[in-house]
Amino acid sequence: MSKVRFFLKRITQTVFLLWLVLTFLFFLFRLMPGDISDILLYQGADPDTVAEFEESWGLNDPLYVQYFQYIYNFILLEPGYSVQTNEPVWDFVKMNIFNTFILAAPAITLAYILGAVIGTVTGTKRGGKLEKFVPVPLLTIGAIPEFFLAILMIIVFAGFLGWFPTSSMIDPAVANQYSDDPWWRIYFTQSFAMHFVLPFTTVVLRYLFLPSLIMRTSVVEVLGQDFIFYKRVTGLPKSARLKSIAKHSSLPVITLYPISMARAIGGLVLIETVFNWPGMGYALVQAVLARDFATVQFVFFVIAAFVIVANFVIDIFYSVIDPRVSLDD
Amino acid sequence: MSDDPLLEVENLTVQYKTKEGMLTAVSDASFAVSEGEYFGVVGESGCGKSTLLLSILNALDSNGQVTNGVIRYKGEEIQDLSEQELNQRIRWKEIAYIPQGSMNSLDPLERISTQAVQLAGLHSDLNEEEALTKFEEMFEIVGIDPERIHDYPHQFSGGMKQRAIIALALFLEPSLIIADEPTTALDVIMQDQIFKHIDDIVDRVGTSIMLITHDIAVVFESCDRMAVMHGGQIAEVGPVTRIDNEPHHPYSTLLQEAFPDIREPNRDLSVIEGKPPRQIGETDYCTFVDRCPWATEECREAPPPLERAEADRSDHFVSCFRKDDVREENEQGTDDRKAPNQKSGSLANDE
Amino acid sequence: MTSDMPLLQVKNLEKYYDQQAGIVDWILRKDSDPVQAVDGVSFRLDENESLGVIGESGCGKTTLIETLIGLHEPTSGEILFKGTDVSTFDKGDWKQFRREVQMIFQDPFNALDPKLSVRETLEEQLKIHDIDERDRRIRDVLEQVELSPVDNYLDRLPKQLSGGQKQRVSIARALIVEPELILADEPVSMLDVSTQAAILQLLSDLIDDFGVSMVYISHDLSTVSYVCHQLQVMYLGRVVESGATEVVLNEPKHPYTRALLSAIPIPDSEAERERTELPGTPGDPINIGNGCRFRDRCPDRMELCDKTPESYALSTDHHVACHLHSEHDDQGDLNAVSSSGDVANGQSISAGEGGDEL
Amino acid sequence: MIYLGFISFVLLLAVIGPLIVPYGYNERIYGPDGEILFSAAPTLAHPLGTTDSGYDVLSRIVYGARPTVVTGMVSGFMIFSIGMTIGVVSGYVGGRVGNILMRFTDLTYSIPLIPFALVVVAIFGSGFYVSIVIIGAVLWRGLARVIRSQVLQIKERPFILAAKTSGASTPYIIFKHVLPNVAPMGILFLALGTGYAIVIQAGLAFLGVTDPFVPSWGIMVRNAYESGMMSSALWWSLPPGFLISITVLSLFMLGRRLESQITQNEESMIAEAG
Repeated sequence: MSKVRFFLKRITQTVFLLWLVLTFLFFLFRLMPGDISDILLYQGADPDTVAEFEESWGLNDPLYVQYFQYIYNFILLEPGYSVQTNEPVWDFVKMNIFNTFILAAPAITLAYILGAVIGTVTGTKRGGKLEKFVPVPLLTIGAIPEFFLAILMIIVFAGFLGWFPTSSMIDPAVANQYSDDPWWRIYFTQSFAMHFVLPFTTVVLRYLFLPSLIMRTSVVEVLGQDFIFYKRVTGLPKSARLKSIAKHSSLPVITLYPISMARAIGGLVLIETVFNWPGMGYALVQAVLARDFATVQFVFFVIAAFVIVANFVIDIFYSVIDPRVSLDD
Repeated sequence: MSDDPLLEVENLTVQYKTKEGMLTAVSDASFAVSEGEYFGVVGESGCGKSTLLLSILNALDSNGQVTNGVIRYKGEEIQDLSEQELNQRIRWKEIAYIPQGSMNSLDPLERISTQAVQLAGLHSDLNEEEALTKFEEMFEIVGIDPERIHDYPHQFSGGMKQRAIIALALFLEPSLIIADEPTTALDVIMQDQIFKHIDDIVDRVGTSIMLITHDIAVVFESCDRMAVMHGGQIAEVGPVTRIDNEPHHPYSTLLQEAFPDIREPNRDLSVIEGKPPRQIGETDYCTFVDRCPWATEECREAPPPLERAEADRSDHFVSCFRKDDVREENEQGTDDRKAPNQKSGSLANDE
Repeated sequence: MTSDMPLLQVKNLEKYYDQQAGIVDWILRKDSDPVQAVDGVSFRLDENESLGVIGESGCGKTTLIETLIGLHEPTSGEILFKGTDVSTFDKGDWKQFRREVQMIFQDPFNALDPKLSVRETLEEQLKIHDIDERDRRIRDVLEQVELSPVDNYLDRLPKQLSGGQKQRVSIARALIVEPELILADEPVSMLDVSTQAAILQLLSDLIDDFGVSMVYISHDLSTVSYVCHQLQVMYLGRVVESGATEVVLNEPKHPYTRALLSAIPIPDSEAERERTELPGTPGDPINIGNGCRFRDRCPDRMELCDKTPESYALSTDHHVACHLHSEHDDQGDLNAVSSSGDVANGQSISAGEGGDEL
Repeated sequence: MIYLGFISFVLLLAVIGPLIVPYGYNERIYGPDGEILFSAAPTLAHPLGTTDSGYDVLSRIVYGARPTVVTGMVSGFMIFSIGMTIGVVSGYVGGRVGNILMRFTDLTYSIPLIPFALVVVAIFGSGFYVSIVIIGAVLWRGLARVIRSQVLQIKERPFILAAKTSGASTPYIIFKHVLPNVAPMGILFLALGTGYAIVIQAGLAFLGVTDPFVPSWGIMVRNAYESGMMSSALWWSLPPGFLISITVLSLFMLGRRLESQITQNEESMIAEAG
């Protein structure tokens, strides 16, 4: 199979999946017991807002018109208005998306780098004490519910030691101070940095065990491969062999990286909630509790889209680094 | 062919650390391969031939070690050399290897030419261009289109991969090539082509070959001298014509009779009951005793020494207490072996 | 050996596989070419007779045997078992067929369910086919395959058996329902030479002493003579030569058969055998069009070879599908075995040597 | 062995716990002075103190074993039964049905679980069982994938062909030959999946989208967190969290033990099960 066909096939699949998620969401919310407008009114929403809501969603049109309007709106990133703030959803959540990124991207990256190192060290020392005992603390961290891990961090480092603030992303006072500056200015403050440490560490710890364990398994597997033995017998020095082992065994870890990143964007819900970090997960929970359906729908779609697109990226990436992939498929 | 031994193995014992104790895979093995010689090692699965090969390549698993004896290459003891010394002086420059699992021996993420250039960089003075030119020649020798040196391994069929591996073994003109069942997974026609290339190498370059195989026919056809292994012990060593025509060890005799011959499609084939034993601790008896129709109590009491098969021949050795009786019977064509000691043989050994 | 109704008759059997087509192919409207795994195979097998099917990996022999036993639907052609076309079988006929036709597999290490003991493996067959006296039958059949004392083996799991013993259990599983036909797929190719002979002997006894018929698949010509009366040599889905085992082994006529024979190592330190000159490997039987499938590797290729060769009868017991031998068909001289041999030798010196030596 | 012991202990608590506790989970505790004991530090009578609503922490923890076990069992059962069925059917039957099932499994891999649960809860209302079912309805994906690939391998092994050619029916082959050979993997995933389900359910409880009146350990952590007394009332905030962690760790370690017996690739499945 040629690269072009491989590419085409994957793009088709990805677009199809995205469409499927959109459609699923559309019908899920139409399936909801009770009428959205009624619920809103019941919740004490202003009738004007409800009318506006109905208008923007075209709730009075026939279903198929609503459906196409809905798809069209999503493509234009105009998924309606949030009932919480009366702002367009996109304006309301775009900063949350960025806040999740700034937390997830460096933390997951560090977790993967550390994990690869731990996995390689334990994998190459197969049969030794290290290999037997290192997985236990890793699994232990993996077994702690992430919200509890976050709480433990707060109790120890914010409560008892008092080194870091307990929650939110920045001191409101500091935020006010920079309110007239460009939006990115607050991310370069000491207050932000101090607030950043605990959530960041929690995410790193939480996402460390997966890459470590996979890397370890992968290293063990690669070590048993014929070609590694062959390299040894051909007189390749140890350093060169290690390089080759690392290259081969990091393949599954590298492929997991984007998917972990994408999942973290949704999975950080709990950690963001504990730390009151204004990210997507936090926004989602707030929207769910406030029955802000336009926001729920959009945020969920963005999270799902990250996973789907990450899968696509992996496939393409894999086909580039591993010459076997696109041909065998 | 000169008579200087290129490779000498003397009283070699190799053991693996296992849960049950020290597992002896090779026991007191001795033989020598001369320069330019085509030497075969024959035995069925579990006979220790792979361990023998790994210890010569100095590539035993971490739980395996040479516990006794020496391996001499060009007169120098190599069994205790450091990894670095081996890489710098011995591996590939002197001793190259053709693996059994050639299907997976090439790095799937690298072009074959890249792997060759890397070897040339490590073990020779060739620059990249010279290396590529030379590797193209090697491809020609083994019958693959030289343009395909830049392919990835997965673009090759099984037979082609095997030939590419042979090309790599030849590449830096080593003095000794160790080939481990180079044709096991291949069809008979491909097997014949592969052996044709190996024959060519011996004829043209004068490289010594040590061929490890279960196929006695291949050894009889191709090799100059051979060793027969059973249960970690060398049963018999000598010129192939001697072992073919005047085998002294019962195992050599039976193995040969078990092999079908296309020229005599209806000859009765012999059956050797059981399988080689798994040996924990020192081997202090003949490992063939449970499968041997000639065995006596004596064979259980001590390992038979590897001695001259006949007093006046210095090139044929056999390790069997009853070698003279076996020889006599074979010569007379009488067949009064007792029934194989089946019970202890087959039941004791299969786990 | 001939009776009026053969046990198994195969007429012009074809089995093609479609290659998987994805959605992109569908969009691009690309038709894929089928894999012609078995292409026009015919033979008859009488009772108490055995037929060897020989060829390299990928020649279609495994597809053939799996089609014969009903695991695949043939693309075209007929399989007649005891005179009845298997495509007309109803459920009861299939059940009967499944009892009367049994299979033995190549890989003894995977042929037995690792979770079942020897007794359970054998019992399963009897249960499926509703056969009584299970204990006696199990004991009898284990004796028959020389696994005795039986009590030592009954409760063993496959991992507690050696390769040869597993293959014996595999054979016992086939035998226990007293089949009339056994299909054996390379039953000795994965065994050590020390046990190979015993299994060959056992299979040959089944035919001679128990009246079983057998189709025996192998890539190795050196062992077929122990089991097979008749041989078929396959190349890329087609039969290129067929005949009595001795005749094919002693007077191979197709260049491919000769190459196969000449490539077999001879266990004799003094024999001088020329290495086979056959270049390359068989391709895939995809989109190979007309003509002799062996022509790209054939040392005797002629222009005529772009036409698909018919199968020519060299004698009643020896057929070859090769244009080298076609003149005699034109003359209608079906029995001119010796002269056709001469013609062949005259034309094919290099490939002929292997054959002549035998 | 410790791990198995701990799991048995939690199981036992779930069965007999409510019978042996001195106080109800929503029974207010009064001090000697007749006042409700709000957030009291541990005493002999109340070894883990009381909550800010005046409940006995130890009693609530004992009650909390039951929701945890129910979560584990219900989602474990769903993961095992759905995963095995889809894995075996898509692997063994194959063809169009198998393909559709596998695409469906791939699709569930695109579902971010906690956000998905949040959306469903937003629409259909919150509840203890709703949260468990959502988890069970998604988490089978890892098992289905692994079982399918195992079945695809087993299916090609000659002993299956042998059964087929002797006339065994497809259901017979599945039950007699396929299932026993993939069962160990299924049991491994049962252990791991149960662990994951407990963690995730606790997470949903913590987010406040499950029934707040079921006294699960997750809800207890939430209550402590919401009260803002996490750091001051350690007797209340820590034990439920540690209990969840130890239960899940025990399940993981048990799985690891099982795994080293069925495959060489220890731990990889722990990653796969999520």
